[in-house]
Amino acid sequence: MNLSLLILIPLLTAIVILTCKNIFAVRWVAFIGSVIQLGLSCALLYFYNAERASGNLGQMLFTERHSWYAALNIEYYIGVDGISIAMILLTSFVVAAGVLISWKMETLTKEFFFLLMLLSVGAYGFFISLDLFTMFFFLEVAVIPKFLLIGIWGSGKKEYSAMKLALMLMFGSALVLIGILGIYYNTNDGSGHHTFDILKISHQHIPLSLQMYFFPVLFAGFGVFTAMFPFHTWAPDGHSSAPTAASMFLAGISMKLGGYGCLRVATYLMPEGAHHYSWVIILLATIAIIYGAFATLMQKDLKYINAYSSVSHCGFVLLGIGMLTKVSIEGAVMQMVSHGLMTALFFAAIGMLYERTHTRQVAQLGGLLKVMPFIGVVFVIAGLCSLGLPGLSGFAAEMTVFMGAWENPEIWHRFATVLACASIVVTAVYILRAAGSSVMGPIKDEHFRLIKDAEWNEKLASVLLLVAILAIGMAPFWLINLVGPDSKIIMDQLSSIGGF
Amino acid sequence: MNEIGLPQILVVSTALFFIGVYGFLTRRNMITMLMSIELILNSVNINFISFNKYLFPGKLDGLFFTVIIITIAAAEAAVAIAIIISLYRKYKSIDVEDANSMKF
Amino acid sequence: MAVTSLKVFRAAIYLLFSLIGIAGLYFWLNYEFIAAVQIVVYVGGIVVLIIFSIFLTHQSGEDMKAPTLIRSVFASIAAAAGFALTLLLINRHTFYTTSEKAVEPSVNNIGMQMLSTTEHGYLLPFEVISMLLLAAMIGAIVIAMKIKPKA
Amino acid sequence: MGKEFFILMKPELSIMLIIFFLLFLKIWDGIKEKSSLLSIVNLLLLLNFVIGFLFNKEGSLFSGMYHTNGIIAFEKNVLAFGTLLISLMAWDWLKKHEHMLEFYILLLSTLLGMNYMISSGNFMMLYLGLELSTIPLAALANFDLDKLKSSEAALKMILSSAFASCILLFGISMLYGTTGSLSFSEISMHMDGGMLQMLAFIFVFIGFAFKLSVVPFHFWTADVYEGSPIAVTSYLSVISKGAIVFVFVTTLLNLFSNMGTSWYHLLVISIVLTISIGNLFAMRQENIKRFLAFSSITQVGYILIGLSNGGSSGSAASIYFLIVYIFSNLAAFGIISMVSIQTEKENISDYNGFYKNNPISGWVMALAMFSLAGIPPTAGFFGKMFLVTAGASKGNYLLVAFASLNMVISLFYYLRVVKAIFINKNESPMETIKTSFPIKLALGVCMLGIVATGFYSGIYDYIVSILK
Amino acid sequence: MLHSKLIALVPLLPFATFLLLGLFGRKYLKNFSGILGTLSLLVAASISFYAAYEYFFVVGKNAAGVYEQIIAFKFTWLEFSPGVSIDLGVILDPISIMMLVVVTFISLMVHIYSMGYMKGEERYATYYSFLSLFTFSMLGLVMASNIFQIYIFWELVGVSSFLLIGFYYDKPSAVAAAKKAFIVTRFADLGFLIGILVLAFYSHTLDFQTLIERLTNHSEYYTTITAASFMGVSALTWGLVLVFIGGAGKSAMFPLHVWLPDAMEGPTPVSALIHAATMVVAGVYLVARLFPVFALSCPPALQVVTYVGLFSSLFAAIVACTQTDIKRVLAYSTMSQIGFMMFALGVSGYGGEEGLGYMASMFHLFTHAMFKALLFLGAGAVIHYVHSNEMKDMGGLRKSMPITHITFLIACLAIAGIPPFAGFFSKEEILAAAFHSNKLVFVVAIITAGITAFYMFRLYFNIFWSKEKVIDHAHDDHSHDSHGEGTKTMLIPLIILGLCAVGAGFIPFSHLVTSDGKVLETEFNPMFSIGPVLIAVSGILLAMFMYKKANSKPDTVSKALGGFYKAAYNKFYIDEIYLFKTKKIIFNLIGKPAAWFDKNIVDGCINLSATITENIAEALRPIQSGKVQQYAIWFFVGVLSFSVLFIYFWTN
Repeated sequence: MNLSLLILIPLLTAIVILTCKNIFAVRWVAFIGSVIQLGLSCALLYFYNAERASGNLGQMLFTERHSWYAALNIEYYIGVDGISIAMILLTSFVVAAGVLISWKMETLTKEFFFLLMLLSVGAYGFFISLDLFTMFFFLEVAVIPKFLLIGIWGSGKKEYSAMKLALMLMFGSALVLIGILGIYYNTNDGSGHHTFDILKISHQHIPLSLQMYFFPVLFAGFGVFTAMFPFHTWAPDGHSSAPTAASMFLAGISMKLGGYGCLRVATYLMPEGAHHYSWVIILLATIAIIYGAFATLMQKDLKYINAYSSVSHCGFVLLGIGMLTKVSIEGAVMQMVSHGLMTALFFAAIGMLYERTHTRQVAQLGGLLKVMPFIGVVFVIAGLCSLGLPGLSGFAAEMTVFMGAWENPEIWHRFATVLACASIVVTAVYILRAAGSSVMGPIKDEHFRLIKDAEWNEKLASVLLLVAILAIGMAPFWLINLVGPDSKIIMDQLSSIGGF
Repeated sequence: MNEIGLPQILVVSTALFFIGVYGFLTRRNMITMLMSIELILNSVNINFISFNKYLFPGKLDGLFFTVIIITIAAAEAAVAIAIIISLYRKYKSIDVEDANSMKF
Repeated sequence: MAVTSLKVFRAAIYLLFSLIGIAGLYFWLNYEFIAAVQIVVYVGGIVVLIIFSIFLTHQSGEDMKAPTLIRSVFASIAAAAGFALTLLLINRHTFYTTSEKAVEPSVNNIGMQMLSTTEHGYLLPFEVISMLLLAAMIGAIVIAMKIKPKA
Repeated sequence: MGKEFFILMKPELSIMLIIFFLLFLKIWDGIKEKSSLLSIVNLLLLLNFVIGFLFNKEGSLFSGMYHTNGIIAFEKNVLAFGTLLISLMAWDWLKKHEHMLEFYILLLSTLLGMNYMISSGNFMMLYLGLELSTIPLAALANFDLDKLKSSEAALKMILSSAFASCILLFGISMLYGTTGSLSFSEISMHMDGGMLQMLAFIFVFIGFAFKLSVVPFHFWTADVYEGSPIAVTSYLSVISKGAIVFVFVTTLLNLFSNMGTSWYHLLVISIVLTISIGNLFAMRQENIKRFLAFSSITQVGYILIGLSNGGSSGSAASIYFLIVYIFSNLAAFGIISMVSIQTEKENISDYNGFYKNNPISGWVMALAMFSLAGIPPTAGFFGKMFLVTAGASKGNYLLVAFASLNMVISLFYYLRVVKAIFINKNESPMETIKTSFPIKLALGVCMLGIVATGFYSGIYDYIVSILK
Repeated sequence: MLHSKLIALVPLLPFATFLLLGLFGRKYLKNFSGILGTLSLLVAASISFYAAYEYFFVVGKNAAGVYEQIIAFKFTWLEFSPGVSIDLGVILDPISIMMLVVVTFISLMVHIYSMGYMKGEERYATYYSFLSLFTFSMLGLVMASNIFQIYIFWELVGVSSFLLIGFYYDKPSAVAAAKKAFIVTRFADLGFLIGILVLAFYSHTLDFQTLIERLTNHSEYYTTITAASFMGVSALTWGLVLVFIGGAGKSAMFPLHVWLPDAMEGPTPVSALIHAATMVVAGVYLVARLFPVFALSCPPALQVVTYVGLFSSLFAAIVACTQTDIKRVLAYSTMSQIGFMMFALGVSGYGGEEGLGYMASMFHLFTHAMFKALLFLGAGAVIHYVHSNEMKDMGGLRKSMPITHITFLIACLAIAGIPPFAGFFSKEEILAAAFHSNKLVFVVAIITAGITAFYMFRLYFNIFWSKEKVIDHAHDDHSHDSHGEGTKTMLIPLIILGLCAVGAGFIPFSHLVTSDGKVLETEFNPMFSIGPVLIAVSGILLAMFMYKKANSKPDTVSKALGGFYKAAYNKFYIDEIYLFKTKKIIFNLIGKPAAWFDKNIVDGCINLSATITENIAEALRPIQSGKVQQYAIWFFVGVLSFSVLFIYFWTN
């Protein structure tokens, strides 16, 4: 399996899109491209499992390594483990759904799909990179398309939101850069050269005093991407202004870039730092969970609701990482995947609602289940997933986080876990409020009666995401088996230094 | 005669330098600013010559540098005056304070 | 005085005298060539140029606007500080000298060195400076030429 | 003398030949058609650029006053290439300009000056080169003859640079006084680290810092950039700055390293001041040329970070960044000149809705901005990364933090332009800009450079290899 | 041996129905959905009856005379760490078999009933798919072999309950009720979840069998969990109490009962199924499932169960006397009866004679399911006929609805505990258990039993006797106003359940369902029964006296009781307290400040940093004055300061 295809296919799609002459061609090219990505990632899953089943014990599979900037020891070095595959799958699903949901995009279609594809290049590249520099490169590739997507096709105070998002994310990546350079200059590849190679670095020991500085910097940097409190404020504004597909990408994929980075780079490479600062992470994560949930309660705009709830849900990811147990890390990964799918679905549903009713204010909506049953049902399911209903992905992920978190026996961790658990109640409150007054209840506006239900593309998009959500929710064992061994590797790294 | 050595000359040249600087900073006439520049250049010339004379007589580096500076000063003055004239045609003023159409 | 006089033309004349003074200094230091160049180029060239330009800009008789008080105070403080600093440093510095045999700064020697390419030859700077003069000339002409009225 | 002379001084000789040829053309006045004249000139420049690649050798001439080697030849080629690009981009402007040949003569003299400067082995040549590259530029700044701003820019430039060169000269004279030599190699031998020497070094540094527009010696930059013709502005911002950086890389770094740790601290202070002031001013600019002036000040700050590394990786990063910077900045200036020639509009707000009628130009501008801001996948990202990486090697992570956080601020104003082009609404967006082939060609080359330079590691590897 | 695969079919059949109807029901299966759902459930019910038969009578007891727990099926669903995993399994033991029978049977009845009741509904298919979903979840719950599996299905029944309560989603009150039900139970689930986490952490397992084994034997696990304490209470107690909170939420125990009366907004068959017979007893079932741990390892937790149950039963009974909405009366009565079951468990011990309460509780659960479902279905028929829930709109219906009347009467007698109806036997056992262990409980229980009889007959008389109301169908736009008492599909379940309510009491429960699986020999003591029966009868008579004919006696009494009546009528203002708590505290004191804080402080800081930068930039602008001399001054100042700095201060 050639992993570079994961970067090349979307790139190629993007380039072909630029050469297309009419909207029709653009759409189909984008669609076909995204379907190929979907196929690729599923194939990747299959081959990966086959490879593992055949006894390949390498930490990373399908690696590919080319020297890039030899003078600085920068390499194009890619490879996947279970965690990355989970992320890649997530990305491909969200991309395909995002393309489908934007089928009707009329203004500057070509540019829109081009940017979407560019964004997915960044995401794939980030998830498969094993070289910090390459990883950072892809991380930043994924930033600017968002700015344009929000700025050009957004709504509301889009300029402000786009700028804020771009600046805050760049702030995050600036922190990441500092951290990466700190790692770079304090490790070597065994032959005396500094290296960006994650695997080689993981066998090195970064001096403790430096970890104390670089871990928080790196973690906060990635944390910005994950909308970690208090760097989350780009999320609500950004999400609410973004066009549907961009919201889906933003919440579904790019917030996961941060989580993955926190795990793969910050925690894995600097285990002592992780131990030392785990209480801060837990504190911030708990605050994000609780406070995000309560802030959601007061939101009136559906997209804000989902955005704040994303802050809250991504708190679980950070909580899982901060708890530093194998199960909690598994939970964090699962939560990333699950939240990515779920929030994408939620945004898709909100987008479909908005497109038809031209309002996202909860107070103005009502009774939509009657006029557009499909969208209404999708909305409700997304909401139920968000509140952690068993059978949908959110439950399995959250429970894994809780179980893992509880394994950490200190009273402080317990307290945080209990608070995090408590958020499921608040989640229920706001989700039901949103669902109750927007899709249920009496029809508030007579115009709503003329609304048509979802088109085929929207249905396909929703079904795609629903299938993924159900696949995790109904049968989480495949996912946990996929990420389990690699969480264990990270955990071994963490416990190797004798923190427990 | 002997009591006038290098230090005294350096005092003169330094003084000249800072007098030139003062002039450059305060004169509002572009041409006088140019003149201040010439003063500064001259102070540098004195430096070079005196160093060459008193300290390093083995080579004529200082001397040649002085020659070059004088030449460049001429060239610079020529261009500067051309520019000033060109500006004067448009502004009808050679007050340097007036030339502030671009700022911030 | 060259920097304090309010009358441009007088300032120019003061400048002339100080330049001549410097030339005298050179004479005194036995650098006759430089002194000559100084007089020819500066006194004969630049000052004349400046005076011409003063006439050209019709400002010879008028007073320049006096510098604002704050600025002149500020500038004099700055210049004085710089002067003090530099002098201090110069005084504390002990210059070392070479004991090489002095090269006679005769016109002959200078000429030889200027056009030689061997050790201590200054042909290249000479050439470069000629380019500079050429360029400056062209630039000055282009700029200072009267703009032709466009057809 | 002899063959070696011709080979070693080839870049200078070829430029001089072109100058004389142009002089001849001017005097002969045989070719009236402007575009054919322009074609001839550009062809000559291309030739000059190509010649630069042939028969490069290492060696020195004129008793060490002139020396050259692989990296110097490469730097000269970069400058020649940049000049060619600028010349192509100035096509439309020059076609209307009556002093076209003079423009080229002056331009090439400055290029010649820079070449001498880079190759210089002692202060005399350095100073001469500096002046040769400055005085004609001041004249060039005045080349929009009927524009007031242009004269003002020229005045500001000549006065400031005269003042700066006075400071420089004073420093040189002190250096001469304390070491007894003008040659770089001999100066290093006679260092005693005294305070007067320190003063001299600082004065010399400031002389060059002025040319690089390092804060607080940058004030001329914005005004001159704004007032000058765009071709001159772009030349100022990339070529003349580049030349100074190259001088630093090839000669001055060695010289200043005599200052010991003070040199590093001096650089750090300059970096901090330059980046932050550049950023703060760039944020609020309305005129796009002025905006680019401040942005270029910031970029200089980043280059200084690379230089602060002191080793070959820093030099490599700086040279590499400069190449990228040439591409990006010239692309931006190319678009600006296109727009300004056709519409006389130079404000950022004029670019509102620009994308509507000029999609390709819009993308070019956006890419240029991204590259300047250091956003991947453009080459600017790699350039900045390498600079910062080089800067971090001394373990000064605070500096790295400062630099990378300032990238965020700079992103803000680069995005302002992108926002204007793509996002802002405009009742009457700019009409479609028509332009001639050479400009398109030059922009195309810039685009190629912006996109490919980063992915293709060969250029960087080559720089590293010739630096060793 | 049991056919385990067959057992697995029991929950899967409704699930398949749910998927089928949910996905395609609206378009393709609209008219068949009722039949389809009923048929699938019929099969499921048959299987479970068969399984019960096999379990009790074919497989029977093992050598020790105990009904063994059988894990019929197990599948690892989510493995956290070795030993700790969520398994989906089927556990078979007396109580799960009993619940299996109850759930499938009642659900079948409701399915049949709904074919008539819901006829003509626009979302008929959806209704059936939800119903199937609920049945599936409930079956999964009762057969759970893993504590987390229970939690999973616990949530699922919660959501199906939400969906069914909110079935008439265009009615704001229904939506509100659904939300309330979900959120309140969710809140309780939080306790459950944390309880699970506590128990799982110390016992290192999620499996019921292992869990119970580890926490009842004095193993190392037991030692650690009792040794660990928080706020002076051992972790085990915390865990169990938290689990019980979960159960209390679902079972509408005070003070988490507020959702239940409102949940009556749902279609009446749903109330019968979910909010009377099955889901609400899940809490009881949960305690029963973990009963060995409660009883053997943690008496304090059991005390909590007792008193919460006891208070709830009394409280609900009092409130029930004042309600006028017949479904609400039934809802409070349900709450009260579940309270009985709870405290029965609470007073019970493990094994032997001590285990009487456990047996009684399960027995009551069983009989209560029958007669309460019957009551609800009957009430449904009445509502269907009258088109109102309010007692004041009813009266004298015994003539027009004879079958309903009879069955309803049977159910009322059963709940009042009049022999020989089902309720009598089970309630008798509960009272006996209470009598043996705790006299206070006994006294309160017997009073409550009296009140129960009173309010049930108040209901009965108000509906079927009292003054005759003219049932006005004129303004009714439903097409089925000529249905009389209801379709056959509605009446058949009534009759079947009526028979059950009569006969269920004769099942020898003590031989089948006991705390330790052994036979519990109970002797029937008529002397003991006299008191309770008398009290029940007097309650009935009082109700008859007051409500048989329309008169002003009730008003007089309520006036006499004054404030107490008013408080009871308003459900002792619990709802208002909650409303205050949520609206004022959660929303205004936490939510609003959080949102405000986010918008103004956190975001404000970030915007502020931008503003500050901009302001600095603005403030610096005048430096670039456009005057070249000023530039030179700056330049020169720079020169000087650099020189001074590096020569004097920052030397090598």
